[in-house]
Amino acid sequence: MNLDFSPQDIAFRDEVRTFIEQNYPAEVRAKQDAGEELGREDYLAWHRILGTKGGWSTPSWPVEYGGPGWTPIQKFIFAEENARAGTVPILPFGVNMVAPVIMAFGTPDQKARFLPPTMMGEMWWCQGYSEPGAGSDLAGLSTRAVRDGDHYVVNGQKTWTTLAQHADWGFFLVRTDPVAKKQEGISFLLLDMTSPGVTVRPIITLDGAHEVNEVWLEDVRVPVEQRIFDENKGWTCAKFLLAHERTGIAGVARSKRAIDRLHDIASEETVDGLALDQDPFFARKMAELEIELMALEYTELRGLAREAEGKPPGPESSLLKIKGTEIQQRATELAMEAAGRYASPHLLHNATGGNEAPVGPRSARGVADTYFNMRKTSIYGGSNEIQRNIIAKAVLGL
Amino acid sequence: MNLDFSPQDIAFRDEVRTFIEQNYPAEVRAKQDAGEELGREDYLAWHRILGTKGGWSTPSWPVEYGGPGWTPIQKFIFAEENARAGTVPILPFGVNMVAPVIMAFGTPDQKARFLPPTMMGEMWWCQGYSEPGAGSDLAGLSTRAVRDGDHYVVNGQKTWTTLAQHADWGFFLVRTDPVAKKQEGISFLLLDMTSPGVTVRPIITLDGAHEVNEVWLEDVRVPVEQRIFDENKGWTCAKFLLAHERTGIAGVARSKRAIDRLHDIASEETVDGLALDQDPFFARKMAELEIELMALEYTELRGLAREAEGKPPGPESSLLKIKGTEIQQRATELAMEAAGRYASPHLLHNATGGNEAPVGPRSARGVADTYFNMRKTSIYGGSNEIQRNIIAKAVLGL
Amino acid sequence: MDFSFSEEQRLLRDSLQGFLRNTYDADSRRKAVASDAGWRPEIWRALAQDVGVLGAALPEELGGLGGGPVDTMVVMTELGRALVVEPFLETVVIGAGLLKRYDSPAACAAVEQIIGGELITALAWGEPTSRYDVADVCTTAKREGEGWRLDGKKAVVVAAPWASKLLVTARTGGGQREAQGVSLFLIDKDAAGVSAVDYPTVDGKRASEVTFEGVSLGADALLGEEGQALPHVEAVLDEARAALCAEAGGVLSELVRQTVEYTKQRKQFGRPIADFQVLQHRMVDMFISTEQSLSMTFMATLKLDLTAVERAAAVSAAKAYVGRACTSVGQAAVQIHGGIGLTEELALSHYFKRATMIEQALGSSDFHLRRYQALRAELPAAA
Amino acid sequence: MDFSFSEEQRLLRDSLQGFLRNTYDADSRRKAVASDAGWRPEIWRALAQDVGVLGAALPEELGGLGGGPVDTMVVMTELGRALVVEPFLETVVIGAGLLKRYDSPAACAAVEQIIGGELITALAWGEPTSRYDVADVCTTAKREGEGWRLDGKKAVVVAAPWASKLLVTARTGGGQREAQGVSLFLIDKDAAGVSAVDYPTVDGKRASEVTFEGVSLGADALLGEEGQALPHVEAVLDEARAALCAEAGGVLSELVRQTVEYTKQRKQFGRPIADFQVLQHRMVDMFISTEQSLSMTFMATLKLDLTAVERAAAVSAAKAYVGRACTSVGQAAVQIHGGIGLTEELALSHYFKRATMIEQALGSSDFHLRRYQALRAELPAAA
Repeated sequence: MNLDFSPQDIAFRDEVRTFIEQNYPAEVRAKQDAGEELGREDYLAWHRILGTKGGWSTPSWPVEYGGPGWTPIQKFIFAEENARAGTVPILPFGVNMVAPVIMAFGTPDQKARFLPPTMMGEMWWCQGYSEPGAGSDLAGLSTRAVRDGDHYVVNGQKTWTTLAQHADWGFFLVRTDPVAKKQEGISFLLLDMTSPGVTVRPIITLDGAHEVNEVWLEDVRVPVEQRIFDENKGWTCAKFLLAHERTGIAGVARSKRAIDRLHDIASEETVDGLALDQDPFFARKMAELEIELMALEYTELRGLAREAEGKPPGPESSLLKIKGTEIQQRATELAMEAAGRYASPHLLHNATGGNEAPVGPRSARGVADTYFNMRKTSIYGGSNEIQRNIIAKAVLGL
Repeated sequence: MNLDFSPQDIAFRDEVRTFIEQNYPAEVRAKQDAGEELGREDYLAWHRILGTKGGWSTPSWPVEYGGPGWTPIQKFIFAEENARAGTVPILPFGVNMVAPVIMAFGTPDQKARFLPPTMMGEMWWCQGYSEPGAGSDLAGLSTRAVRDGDHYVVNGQKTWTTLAQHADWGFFLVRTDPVAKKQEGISFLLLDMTSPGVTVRPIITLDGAHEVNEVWLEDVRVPVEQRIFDENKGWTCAKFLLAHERTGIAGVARSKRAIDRLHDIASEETVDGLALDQDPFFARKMAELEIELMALEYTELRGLAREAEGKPPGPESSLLKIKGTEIQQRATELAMEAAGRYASPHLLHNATGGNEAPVGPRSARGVADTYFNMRKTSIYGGSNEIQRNIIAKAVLGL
Repeated sequence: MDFSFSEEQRLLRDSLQGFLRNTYDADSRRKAVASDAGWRPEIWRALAQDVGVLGAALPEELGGLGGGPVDTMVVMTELGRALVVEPFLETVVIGAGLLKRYDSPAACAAVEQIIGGELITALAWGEPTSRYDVADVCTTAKREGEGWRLDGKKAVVVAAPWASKLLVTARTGGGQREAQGVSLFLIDKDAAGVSAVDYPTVDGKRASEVTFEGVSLGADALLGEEGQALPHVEAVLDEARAALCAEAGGVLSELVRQTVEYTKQRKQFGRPIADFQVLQHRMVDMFISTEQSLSMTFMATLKLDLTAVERAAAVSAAKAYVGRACTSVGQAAVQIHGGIGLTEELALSHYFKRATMIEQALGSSDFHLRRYQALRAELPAAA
Repeated sequence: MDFSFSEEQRLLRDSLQGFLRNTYDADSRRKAVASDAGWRPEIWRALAQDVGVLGAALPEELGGLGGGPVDTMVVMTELGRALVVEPFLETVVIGAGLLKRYDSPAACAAVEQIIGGELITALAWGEPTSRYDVADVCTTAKREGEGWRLDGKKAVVVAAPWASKLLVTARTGGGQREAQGVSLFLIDKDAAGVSAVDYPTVDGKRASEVTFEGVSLGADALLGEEGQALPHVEAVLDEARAALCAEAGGVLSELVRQTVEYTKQRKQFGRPIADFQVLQHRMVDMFISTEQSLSMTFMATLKLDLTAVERAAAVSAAKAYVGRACTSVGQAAVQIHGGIGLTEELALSHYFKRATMIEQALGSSDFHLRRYQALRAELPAAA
């Protein structure tokens, strides 16, 4: 038992770090630094650069599909270095969510058609899972797909579809057998978002951002060859996908960065003439959060080590999700507390078109909106209540 | 709206305070100060003194039964002054639990037989409610009472019977109709604890104390005239009693005393050369607890004011139980933290017969045992989970 | 001891409730907040003239109804319940609350105008580096002829964009963070040398960064005695904090009510989510926090007229408690709602945002815990 | 990076588990704790000779097996799981852990005796007013002829009633709470002038108040250099804290396991209480705290050989975290059990008591948070 990275791992870390330094798009960095909203091309630029670098955009993919063939530790290091450098994340919907489903259940044609462009950032995916009537109870969905020759005709409404406004393709759970029991009768369809009948409507969230959408489907015709796996067996794909969805959910490196930012804010604020990060009460709160994160990091590392030994990942992914999101949320809460009165101005470029002159210290800008936005993390991707149900059942046998 | 006590209330407070100062038994005070375990007579001495003082032992009783006829505010003041002076509490089982049931459901003979000696401290009562198989689910009880002429023959086992080792009488829930639905078929019996077939066995709790007991009933013959209310209608009495049981459960005055004691311990301990009560972290914890207690006190006062206006007490009694016990428990937790290493010695005179020479500061003595003992408060009298169920249903309509 | 409202207070509450029910639905509010002005002057006029609440707690000799802190509590609770953005706290509780302490003609006239709904004021006390310390004043007022010259910068002055007059704390003596030497001025916002950057706040209000560059003030701009303003400002801010707690009471009650309602209707796994015990208990905890917050608000409100130490300790205890309740109840309400609770469209998200900002307004819970800790040793022992 | 146990460590764990399963049931433990001695010397001998765990982490040249902190972790976890009261922590981890750092013949001989199970030692470092500060030493050792004269009082010296030798910190220079000037002595407990008041602790161990009145010590009683003991004592106490965390891991795992089992069997309202979602989620939180505590224990154990600052920061972070988990998991376990969880009869209540006392042993969570806060600024930046 030891904590040291091997010399190979250290060399790998240095390689990744250098690559990021030398290749990360300067114009994206500039926008990030200025706090500007990122557009479609900003997200894709880094994805494409990584894609051309021997599958670095798809760390989790097997070598046969173009993945880089990294060990679990290398994947961890890669994620860590990206978070450390604050690069734009590779959106998970294509690379980490639909791609594994296509690999596991797709036909050779489907693999050839969808995997390479997903790796190269040429196909932006969105997820059509949640419906207004079915949130945590995913299998309660009611979007209908009716077979009409070699097409399905799809009608229904999806919601909470992240960044659907940018998406080329979507993967959708639809009901193909309305009389079967809940989990049966569901199919898994890939859908061209430019198809006639697809309407994407923004949902503005409480922080003023346009990040999620409603997707309305009216008589959308989907070729049968865009169905993955058997008809009415889509729940198998869905469960498989959900098991993958929580990968990286712990967000340790991201939270480290958030805590660093917290120290920045706290070093600029003063209380009773002392810098806030020297204030015993606030320093205690930061220390407690740091320690929580330390525990989570080592829980994740223990899991990685088990994985490296070839053991399957356990239901501790629910633990990582719960604690990871609690820590992320707590970091934004403390940032808001640290910013004090300057948490209050609402100045970000936002969906309603405002773009105010900045006020207050740079580090405090947008802290409240970030706090509001991050409340989603304990709701999306299987709420933390659902995660606790999973642990109760799968781990404790309750 | 105002916070002031009326001049009459202030005069009443002074009268109570003076009476306690002049009449509280010196030998009981001495035992309390020395941390000695109190015996039956120690509990009863103060009860009897109050009983002879115009029903001061029974503040909640109507005047017709000998109660003092106080207003809700006066009752509050009386409780407050007793807690402030640290008098031995009047045990609730007789005065506050069985007596209201007898008043509400008893016959004139039963009232004449049981109420006066209960007021005067001549009849020590215990409660036969819980059973090994029925804790929070009280109605699941299985102790049987079979009619045999003008007697019931009772068989079964009760548990968690507080201070049954001292009791003269007990009130017991027994099943008189084994085929009726759960809540039906239960009767409410008064039982002479010296009856043949009654066996009281101590339960030693984790703090080493003998406070609760098992009560075994083997062919115990109970005269029918000791049944309160109709046969098979005991659940009506039980529910009535449970509604009264939470009276005074907030324990505000008692918690104030506990916080005072906490300040004493903290002023004697030093950390980094500073008295612990001057230490910002520990002082913050004490302040937070004080503020919690303040909120509870005003919630109780608001309830008293409503009661004084003649409105019935609401289900906020569950709120008082939950927060009251949380505060009491937190106070013992902080006392243990304050005592530091001297929380560890186990020196109290205890059931296994030890009576060690004291070590460590006087104020730290027994803090761990008190902490262990007080864990019961969130379990007994309807666990805090049950109280939350009650609020969910009765207040929020869930 | 008496916790009941007077007949007048009950009438006041009912008429305000009725007015807001008719005029202040979520949609009208959203439009007003998104408008250029950011508020509805016609609502303000109606509050002054039709409902008559602006003067409820102000002296009769200045045109008010002569009520006290309890009346303010009643009004603020209803304003919180309807999520009113108009500046009752800033202009009436703080502005008029300060001005009524001074008997200069300008101050008296201003109070009368406030009661009539004709004048909006904002108190500029915070500065970019002062955090919540009201004594931490770098803005200076220096003698210049008969009058004064004002220089400095004030931060996040809520309601300033709507105000025509500002109350400004400025240092006429003493060093940064010294209690002595802070003076209070009443100035026109359009005076030469006053400039403001206006912006919305995350909870739907408007605020400004206000800069004073060589602003010339007449001698009568000074309120009260030179350098002696702080006790008054502290007292009025404590009144405002108690009022904020009352507003929080309305906000929290709505968060609980809306969440309970939602869970009864929303179905998952074939039954209302209100059936899930974990959600039930979490709502019970929301309810308990809200009840306890109401109790603390009563306590603080009823102690506003005690000694400065007792008043401040009570108010800080209450604000710390209520602030934390705002955070925990708000977070629970959003979590129980799920995704829908995070949308701009649902009224709940706006209650959540206001609750969040109340936590830090006029001092965060941490600030008030510190203040309580510092004061508690000076409190008189309980009788 | 590797979190797996070696083959030897797995064997060590299995044989210790097997031994404890056969000898250390709740009833035997209860009897031993209630006996005059308060422990079972035969268990100790068996641990030394049959199971061979006492030397697992001690140097081979002194008769040990040459293992390291991970071996100690393995042993302590199992001792925690079985709630062993015998003084492995006090005598082996702390006693031998300190003694092995000195090459005097007496120290070497003592380690060998400890490994053989023939010697029990206890470290007397705490004093009545020192709280958890190891530098806060008032006990003095003054030069007297060739040797020393020891005076002072040590508080709550765990395992002292069972020990024949004491390791004692005493001030040979410097002022109270100064790091410099603390020396370490190895003395016979029956030396003239040593007196002890023995008593049980609430978690089933035994401890003493030890008084030294003019105790004459030979020159060879001093271990190492005069006044330089503190870095060694700090290092060994950090090893002991990591070991305590490991013990907590065993205790916490049992609290979770026993609670989960109980809820599956206990019926209320016609169904197992395991069906109630509120209890399920509370048990999930117990499980999460336990898993996270195990992770922190791994982390701290594997960082024991880094620099003093890194070691101390890691250990304090772990002890603070694990201590809080002990409190919250223990409280939850008792609450979920209900009344039965509070009885002396049920093993669970003893796990609860041990968990409670681990929180404050060798420094409470508050102490370790302070220590971590003080150290974190000195930590090297992450690579």
